[in-house]
Order: sequence, then structure tokens, then C-alpha cells
Amino acid sequence: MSASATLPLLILGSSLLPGLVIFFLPESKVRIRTALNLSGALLKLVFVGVMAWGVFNGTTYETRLPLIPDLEFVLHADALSLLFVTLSSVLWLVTTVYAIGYLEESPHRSRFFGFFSLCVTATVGVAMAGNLLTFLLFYELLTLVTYPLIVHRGTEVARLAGLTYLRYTIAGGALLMIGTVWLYTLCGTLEFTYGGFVREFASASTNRETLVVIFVLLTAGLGVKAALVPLHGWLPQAMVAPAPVSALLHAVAVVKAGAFGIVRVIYDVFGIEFAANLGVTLPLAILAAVTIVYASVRALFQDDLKRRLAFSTVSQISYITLGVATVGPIAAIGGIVHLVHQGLMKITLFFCAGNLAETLGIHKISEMDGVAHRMPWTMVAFTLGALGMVGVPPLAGFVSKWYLGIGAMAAGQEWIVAILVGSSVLNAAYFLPIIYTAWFKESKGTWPAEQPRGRAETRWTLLLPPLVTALLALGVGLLASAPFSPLDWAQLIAGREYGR
Amino acid sequence: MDAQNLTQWIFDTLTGLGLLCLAWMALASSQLIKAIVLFVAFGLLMALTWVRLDAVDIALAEVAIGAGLTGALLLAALAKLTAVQTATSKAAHRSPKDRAARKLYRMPAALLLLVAAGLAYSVLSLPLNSRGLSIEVGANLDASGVGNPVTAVLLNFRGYDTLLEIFVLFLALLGVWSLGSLPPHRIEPAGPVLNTLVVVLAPLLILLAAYFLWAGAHGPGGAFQAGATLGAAGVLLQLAGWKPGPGFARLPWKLILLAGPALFILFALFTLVTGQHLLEYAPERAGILILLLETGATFSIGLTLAALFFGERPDDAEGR
Amino acid sequence: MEVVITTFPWEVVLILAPLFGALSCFLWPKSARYLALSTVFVSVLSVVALAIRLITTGSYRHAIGGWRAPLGIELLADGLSLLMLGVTAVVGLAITVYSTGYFPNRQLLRFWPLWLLLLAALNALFLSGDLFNLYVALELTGLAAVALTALSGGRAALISAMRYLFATLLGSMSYLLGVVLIYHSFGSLDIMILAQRVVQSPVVWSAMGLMSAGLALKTALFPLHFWLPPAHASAPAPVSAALSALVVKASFYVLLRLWLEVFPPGQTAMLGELFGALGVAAIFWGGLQALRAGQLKLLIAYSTVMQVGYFFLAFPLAMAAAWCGVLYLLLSHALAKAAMFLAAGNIIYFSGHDRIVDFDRIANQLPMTLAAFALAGVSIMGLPPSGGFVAKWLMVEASLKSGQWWWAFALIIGSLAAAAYVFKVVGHAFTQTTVRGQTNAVPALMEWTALALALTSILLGLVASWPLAWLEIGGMFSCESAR
Amino acid sequence: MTTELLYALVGVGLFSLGLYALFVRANLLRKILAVNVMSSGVFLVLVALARRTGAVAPDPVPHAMVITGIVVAVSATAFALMLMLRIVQETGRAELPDTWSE
Repeated sequence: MSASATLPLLILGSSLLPGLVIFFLPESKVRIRTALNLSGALLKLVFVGVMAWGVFNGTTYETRLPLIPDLEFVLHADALSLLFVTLSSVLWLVTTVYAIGYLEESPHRSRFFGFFSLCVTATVGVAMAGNLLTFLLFYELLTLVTYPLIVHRGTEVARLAGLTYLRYTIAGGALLMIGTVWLYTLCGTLEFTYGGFVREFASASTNRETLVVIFVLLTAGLGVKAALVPLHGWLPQAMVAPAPVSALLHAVAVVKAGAFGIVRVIYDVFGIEFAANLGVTLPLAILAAVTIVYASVRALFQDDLKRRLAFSTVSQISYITLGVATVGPIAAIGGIVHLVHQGLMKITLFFCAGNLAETLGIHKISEMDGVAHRMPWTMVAFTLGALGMVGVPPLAGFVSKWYLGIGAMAAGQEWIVAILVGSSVLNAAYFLPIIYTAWFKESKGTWPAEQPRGRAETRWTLLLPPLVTALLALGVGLLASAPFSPLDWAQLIAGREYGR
Repeated sequence: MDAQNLTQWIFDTLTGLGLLCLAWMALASSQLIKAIVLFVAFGLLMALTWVRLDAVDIALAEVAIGAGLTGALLLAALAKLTAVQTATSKAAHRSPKDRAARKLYRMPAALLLLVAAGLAYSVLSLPLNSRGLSIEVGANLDASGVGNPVTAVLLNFRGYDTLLEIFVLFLALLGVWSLGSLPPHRIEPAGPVLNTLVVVLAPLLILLAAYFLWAGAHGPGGAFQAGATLGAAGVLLQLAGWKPGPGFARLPWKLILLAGPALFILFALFTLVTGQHLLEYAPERAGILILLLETGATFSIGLTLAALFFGERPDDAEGR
Repeated sequence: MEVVITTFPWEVVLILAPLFGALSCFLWPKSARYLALSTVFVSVLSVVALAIRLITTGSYRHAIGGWRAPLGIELLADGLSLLMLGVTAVVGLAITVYSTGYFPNRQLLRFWPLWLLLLAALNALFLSGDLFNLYVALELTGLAAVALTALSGGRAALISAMRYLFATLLGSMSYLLGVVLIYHSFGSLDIMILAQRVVQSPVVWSAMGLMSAGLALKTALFPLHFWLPPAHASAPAPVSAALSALVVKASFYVLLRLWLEVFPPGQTAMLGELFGALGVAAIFWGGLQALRAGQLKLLIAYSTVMQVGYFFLAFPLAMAAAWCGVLYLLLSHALAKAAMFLAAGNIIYFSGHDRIVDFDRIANQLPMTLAAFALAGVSIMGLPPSGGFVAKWLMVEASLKSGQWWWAFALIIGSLAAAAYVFKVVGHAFTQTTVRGQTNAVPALMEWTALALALTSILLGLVASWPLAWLEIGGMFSCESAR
Repeated sequence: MTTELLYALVGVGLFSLGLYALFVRANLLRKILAVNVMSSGVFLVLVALARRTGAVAPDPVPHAMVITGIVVAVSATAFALMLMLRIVQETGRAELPDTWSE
């Protein structure tokens, strides 16, 4: 097998094998486990780097293995998948470091890190899937391996949350499968191709209604993980999981897989023009807009910090959908780049929330008075992330929203701009108070459950990750126009999808 | 039609009706003992029917196994049933279930009539004469090594069926033995009359078995009939109050028990290593091989049937 | 060497070895365990050899006693039988290994000969090309299965064994009457000969009805499933595994053979629709009962009822993709279900009960067992990557292709129900409340066996192209040309 | 109607009768009898129809099949009877309870 065919497998293996090994490690072997985790994560970064360079120089990486008669297991790396792969492998490294610190002394860590690695493997698989079958395969795998992470705590609440999660995702998977098989019976292929494969294979023979139904099935199946209203119900409940899990779930793994899937379906399955003249993009855009507004409003009334962040995720993730559903290259750029930006900002926020909970036992916003004086660095990171979410220049969020807005104008859909403005106001309304409380209110002096204080405000393993991600979020905003910046990639992708 | 045909026809009709009536009475009678006796009678009438249908081999098998041994098994079971029921502390209260069930199954009854009608119709739609495989059998009878076509089919043409079927018998014994043992119970010892009868009858039966075994090659008879009569001898001995000791679960007896299946398997393995087809006998040797097989089968069948009549594993019976 | 493998009658070994093993286990109980293990090992090897022979030389027949059909009985080795023999060998090996640890000694002695006879019966059945011989094999299978069910000797076990016995006897009787009618109208018992001779007629109608009904009863197709859940739930775990994984499949295999080769196509359509409808009913009913079940083994048993429903969905579709899908389902279900029952056995062995709500901490105490259960569950609910997924894919594809989308709908609903009851168990296994009652350690071998089976059922999802290719040996249908 | 068909019909009758009794009777011994009657019915059909060979001797293959069948039947019966006795020992009744659970 040639190098270009093995590299995708190596990228999968770099998290798969450590995960499998870790399962069989006894709890006490902390060092080996940590070593395995970190080396796996670093190795993956290296491989991804190599692949990025290759793709930039026009090498095509593709792995094909037989799976079902006439249907292959295909991994390949185009610009879009590379964007997602890079994001997930970077954030996996950071989150691993964080998780190691976060879970110190807690039970069943082998199990936890095992599934953690599998979770990333599945995500990377989703990113590199070369046809809808392979995508479905990893998408379902993702469902299965995240379940143990959600019920990790083993409380009754966790069990029920896990059940809800499965109800949504398994049902979604079923819809996705029907859609996929149906599409296959019509087109005889499932290969992702620029501009979509449905157009040439199906448009002649089959009637449009069928295709619309299939589109609905697929987007509904993906919308569950992408938390499109009204399919978002599982997300806030999944908050019972340990902080690193929620961080990964919200920034990279589950939610992103859904959004990424929608992007794939619209661009590489149906093709944007074809989807547009099927007349399915506008309803999708409207649904996304509704989600954005509704979730922001819900977020306003949450006192529990993680729940507020959860609803914020629901709203922010729909920017991606909105971006691709707005037919037009510029909006597309905004949506695609938000895949990365939202990830960086949101993971920062969850890390910080985790720190507050872990060090001071703070879970509610009402308990945060003056916490910034107790944990300044954490709150700096938090503030950066929050402001980014609101869309304050020159932070990452601003860039996304800017392109979305311009794109909407260019596509002649001004109403979207109104949505953006409105949602930004709402974001401000639910983030700024937190920042205000944290920095300017008098602290009550005592914290719900304070851990013995070390030299730093908390363990460095907990402090470093949020700072790194916050800086990244700042960086991608500042250096947006630099080569290899997410924005640069997004432009490349949108260019290809719109055939320029 | 002429007189002979008429009488035949009357005879057939009466036999047929008799079979149906006996079966119905056996299944409907209120007391179990009566049911069993009627069932045995049914078996005997079946035997008569077999003779009428020119199936003497089956008639013998029916008398020996169908009516004889099954009857004995049933009676023994009934005796044990009452014994066990009294032995177990739990009260054996009758339930009105039969009646309830009958109500419940009115519908199926109607449906069943339909099924029966359909079956009858399809049977009637069969062609009035067909040779089946009789021609093929006749053509190859000389090569089979025996003169009796039924034995030829059983031991040669379709010997594989017989192999599996001997294992079914063995399996039944294993199953019965694996069910463990019943609580202690005693069946009424036979009276002096029976005892003397046994003394006379048992040897006779053994002789009869030997005859059947020998006759099977050319005329009616064969391993099953022989084995069954041998089994009957064993049953008689037990009726006379004789009990097999734990030794009967030990190797030598086990070997006799397995004589039939073991011989079959050995032959099969032999044909396998010599590169022939499974259970293939050279025509010149077929006769003797079949007789050998039948002898083994006779012993195992007889012993197995006797053991089945006794019920639990001899050493278990001791062990309690 | 090559020549030996491609000419030696391995199918005969597959029948004789277990029979011989059963006899020797009965004669020398002291060394029964090793005799049994070696027997099973031999049969695994001969299946491999048979596979090589079939792949190189194609399907073939073995005239027993040198008498060709119609006078004699011919063994029939093709892709379909190879598939069934293979799964029997694999599952059989696993169960044999597992049983050495599971049973108390006294039961173990009684288990071996019965178990080997069951294996022999199954092999004989999957190889037989003769209707009456199939009847004898069916009886052997049924009696062995019942005897094994009653092995533990508890009240529930005995009662359910009795019910099972009546069901299986009734099934064989009905089948036999069908055989009688077929024989007397076409003058042969050999499947291949009948394939040419059978033509539509009232006799064939009733024969088809009788045989199908009898076999459906033995396969526990709703509403004839009443005997299955109690039997599979109250038998010892390894036996339950064998019953669900292999015995149920045996009668279904016979039905499939008759359907594909004997029954005239014109006549099967209506019955096919009926089978499909009953299959759907089975899926819903089985799923519902499995969800309501409070005990693990009962849950798994009802899951079998449901999966049997899946099998019968192929009849109305009656196209290559559907047959391949169903056969692949047989394969993966056998492995997965066996793994599930063995896992359940571990849990019972460990905690002395199988009440699902009290499974706290199983995830920590028996991680490998739970992993086995969950992985098998993935295959049962047909999620990728697993054999179950491939099967589901093929069947859904077939039903959408033929425009009969409602069967696909039933399939999907079924897999959702399956997910629900599998995760009901898994969820309770993760909870952390303190464990009541004393526990005893499970031998590692038992845990590994269950896990190995489960992994195999997952692996089937990744190597689907080979088994599906072997299935085509003998050319009953082609999975490639399915589309 | 010929002898063969007459007896074949009787066989069908016995089969149906046994089937009915198997459903309706609760007592296990009766159920076992019913199964035996059923099998006798099947055998009767098998042998009766084997006599349609006209003048020459009947087709021997069905005869062999029936002898095999009889042995299978007696094996099943013996096993069923022992199973029944064990159930009686456990429950005190020769009947199957409606619910199977402990």
C-alpha cells in the first residue's frame, strides 16, 4: 500500500491503538497511560501536518478497502476534511492535557481515556470519510463511544442523560441510514465529489420529491448531533459528563460531526446549486436562524454556567449550517471557518467552567462574584472566549460573523444580517453579565468547595489549556488573512465547492 | 363389485373406524389407566392394519415396540406417577383446566377440521398408482446382500438413516439419565403367577429375538423387532421385581449398550479410511456385515429399551 | 497434500467425529472434557478443509453407501451448508471451551455427550440433501436440545423443556406428513431431484403448508414462538447460547432450502407475504417484550424472537440481495447472540442473578463481559461496523429497490427497539450503587470466550465480501449480481 | 374408493385427532398419547399410499421409513414420560402451569 494510502490509516491508528491499549492498563499505571495519550496526540499532529503539506502541494491521500459488495470503505483528505482533522487533533492534544489534570485521583481513568481516544478516532474518521457509507460508519461509532463518557460518573442522573442522548442519536442514525441506502439505490454510488454526485446520477431518472425527502432524512439525521431545534434536547442534559468531555463534545466531536455532515451533504452529495434549485437550502437556513435565536434566548435564563454554555453552543453551531445554507461563496467561507473558530472559543469557555467547578466548586453564575480576583488567568481566558462569541473585533467570532453578513448581503438575503445582529446582541446579553460579575462584583469571600490552594491559582494542567486555546482564538482572528489561517483554508474550500 | 371385494371393503371400513374410535376414546377417556389400555388396543389394531397393508415388518415392529414397549412404558409411568404424587408432599389437586381449555380451543377445532378437509382433499387428488422407488430397490436387491427389501433399505440403501436413528435411541437414554432420579417409590411386586410366567417367557423371548435377527435377512424381521423382543424380556424381568444394580452403569454394560452405534461408527470410519463412500459395503461382503451390524443393534436396542423402562441411571437409583 | 484436501470427504468427518466423541465421552466420563475439546477441534479443522475444497472445486455431493439418489441418500455440500457448518463450528468451539468452566462437575458429565450429539445432529442436518434424512436429523436436534434445556433440573427448566419438547415434536410431525405427501406425489426424497420434478398441485400446496408450519414452529416465528422465551431463559447459559445461535437456525435452514429449491416459485408468493407479515409482528412483539423483560436472559430470548422476525422478511422480498442479507444476518446473529448469552452466563455466575436493575458496577467488576455484551449488542441492533449492519444494509437496500419500503421501515423500528433494550442493560451496568449479596470470581477463560465471539461478530462487518462470496458456491444465488 | 386411499384418509383423521387432543388436553400423559396417535396417523398415510404399486409388492422404502419412525417415536415417548415424572415431582401435578416463571 502506498504512502498516500497509508497516511489516513496512520492518522486513525494514532488515536485508535493507544485507546485500545489503555483499556487493558490497570488504574495504577498513570505514567504509561499519560505517555500513551500524549504521544498518540502528538503523533497524530505530526501526521496531520505531513498530510496538510501534501494536500497543499496537491497530493491526494486516499485509502480504499472493500466493505460491502460494490461498496468501499474510503478515507480521503480534501481541504474540508483537513480543516476538521487539524482542528480535532489540535484540540485533542489540549483536551488530553486538561483531562489528565482534571481527572487526577478519580476512578476508572483507563476506561475514560480509552473511550476518549476512540471518540477522537471516530471524529477524525468522520472528517476523512470519502463516501457517505464510511461517514455513516464513523458517525454511528461516535455515538457509541461517547455514551460511556456521558454516563462515566455512574450516577442515576448520568444514566438517564445517557438514555436521552441515545434516544436522539440512535434515531438520528436510523434516519441517516435510510437516507443513505435510498440514495444508493437511486444513484449507485456514495462517493463525495465536488459539486455533488446526485446531480449527474439522479436528476434525469428520479423525481425531485424523492430527492427532497432523502435530503430531509439526511439533514434530520445529522441535525440531531448538530443540535438543530427541535432536535437539540439531548445537548443540555449531556452536561452531566465530566468537563473535558463536554468540552470535546461541544467544540469538536459530536456537535461538530453533525455540522460537518450537513456541510458534506449540501456540498459533496447534492451539490450546492442542485440543492438550491431543489429548494431545500432556504428552509434549512430559516431553521438554522430559528435555532440561533431560540437557543440564545434560552441561554439568557440559565443560571447554571454549563447549561448556559450548552445553549450557547446550540445557537453558535447553527452559524455553520446558516453559512452553507446561504447560497453564496462568501457566506460559505463564514460558515466553514466558524467550524474552527467556534471550536476554539467554546472549548476555552468549557475549560474555564471546569476550572471553576474543580477548584472552587462553582457551578452557578450567581456564585461567581469576584471570582476573577481569585482565578485571574482562568477568567482572562474566559473573557477572551466570551467576547469572541459575542463577535467583538478582532477576535475569531468577529471574522465568522463578518463573512456571514457580507455573504448574506451578496446572496441577497438581508434578513440573515438581521438575525446575526440580533443574535450578537443576545450573546452579549448572556455573556457580558458573567464577565461583569466575575471582574467587578465584590466576592463573598467564601467559595462553595475550595480545594487547597497551590502556588498557582490552580493546577497548571488545568490552567494551561484554556490559555492556549484562548490565545489561538485571538490569533486566528488577528492573523485571519495570513496564509494557512483557517480563513485561508475556508476560502480555498469555498472556492473549490463553487468551482472557482 | 364381487363378494370378496365387498367383504374386504367392509373389513377395511370397520378397521378404519375402529382405529379412529379407539384413538378418540383413548384420548378422551376420563381415567388415565383406561386411556393407556385403549391406546395399547389401538396399537394392536394398528398392527392388524399393517398386515392388511402387506407391511409385516412394520406389524412386528408395531406389536413389539409401538404397542408392547410403549404400553409398558406408559403403564410403568402411570404407576410411578401415582407413587411420586403420593411421595411428594405437594397436593395433586385436579384442575378444571381440561374443560376451560376445551372452551378456549373451540376456534382451533373448527380450523382444524378445515385443515383435515384440505389434507383429505390433497390425498384424494394423488394418482391412483405409482411405483415409488420399488423398481430401483428391486433392481439393486441382489447387490444389497439381503433378500428382504425392507432390511435392504434399512441397513444398506438408507443405512445412514438407521445410523442416526440408533443415535436417537441412545440420545433418549442419555436424556432420561440426565434428568436425575425420582424420589423413592415402590411398584407392587408381581404375583407368583407372573414370576413363573417370567421364568418361562424370558428365555422364549430371547430365542424369539435370535430368530427375528436371523430371519430379518430374507423374511420379515430384523434388528428392531429382535431388539424389541429382547427389551421385552428385560421388562419382564423387572416386572418380576428384579432390579439392575449400579454395576449396570459401568463400562462392560455400557459397551453392550453402545454395541450398535459403535459398530456403525467403526464401519463408517473404516469406509472412510479405505476411501470408499460412507457405509459402502462390497456386495459379496454386504450380507455378513449387515448381520453383524444387526446383531450389535439388537443388543443395544434391547438393553436401551429395558433401561428406558427402568428409568433413572442405575447408579443414581442406588445413590439415593 | 493439496490433493488430499480437495478430494477427502470432510463432510463425513463433520458427522462422524461428534458422534464418535459422544460415544467416547459416555464411555470414559473421566476424560470427557478433553475428548470433547479434541472432537470440536477436529470438526473446526474439517470445516476449514471443507471450505478449501469447496472454494477450489465448487459444490459437490456424496452418495452414502455408493447409492445415488433417488435410491440412496446424498450429502450435499455447497456454499449455504458451508456457511452454516462454519458458524456451528465456531460457536460450538466457543461453547465447549466456555462450558468447561461454567458447569458444576456432575452436570458437566451429563452435558458432554448430549452436547456432542447436538453438534453431530446440526452438522448432519446442514449437509443432508434428503427430506426424510432431514426429518431424522431434526428429531435428533430437537431431542438433544430439549434434554440440554432440562439439564439444570430446576422447576422452570423442566416445565419449559416439556413445552419445548411438545413444540418440537409437533413441528417434526407436521414436517414429516409434508414429506410423505411430497414423496408419494413425486417418488423421491432427494432435494435436487425434487427441484426438477415438483410442479404446482393441491398436494404440493398442503405439503408446503405442513412443512412450512412445522418448521416455522421450530424456528419460533411469531405467533408460534410461545415455547422459546421460557426455554432459552431457563436453560443453562451455554445451552441457551447453542439454542439461540444454532438450533433455531437449523429449522430455518431447512425451510430456506425447501423454499429456494423444492417449492415451485409460482406457489410461494402468497405464503411469502404471510411470512413477511408475521415477521413484522415478531419484530414488534419481540422488541416490546424484550423491553419489558426484567431479567437479562429473558430479554435476550425475546431478542431472538425478534431476530427470527427479521429472517422471515426475506421471503416476501425474495431477491438475491435479501437472501444474502438474511444469511449474513443468520451468521452475525448466531455469533452475537451466543456472545450475549455467554456474557449473561458470566454475570449470573458472578452475582448469582440476572435482574437487570441490580447490575450496578458490572461495568467495573466484569468489564470484558460487559464489553462482550455491548459489542454483540452493536451487531444485534445493526450498527456499523458489524455483521448485523451489513445484513441490515443489504435487506434495507433490497426492500427499497423492490419498492416495498414498509419492510425496511420494520427493520429500522426493530433496530431502534434493539438499541433500547441493549442500552437498558448497559446503562444499569454503569451505575455505581453498592453491590448487595456476595459474588464469586468468573474464570478469565469464560470472559475471553464471550468477548472473542462478540469481536468476531463485529469483525464480520469488516470482511463481509468473503463470506458473501463463499455463499455463492453452488450458485443458488449471487450476492454480487444482486444489484 | 380404493383400500390405499381409505387407510390414507384414516391416517389423516388420526393426525388431526391427535393434533386436536394435543391442544385441548392439559394432562401431560394424554398429551404424550396424542403425539403418539399423530405419528401413527402419519405412518399410516405413508404406508397406505406405498401400496399403490398395483399387483406387485408394495414400495419398501416407506416401510423402512416407518420402522425408523417408530423407533424415533418410542425414544421421544420414553424421554417425555421421564420428563413428565420429574415435573410431577417438582410441582405435584402432571400439567403445565400457564405461567412458566418461578
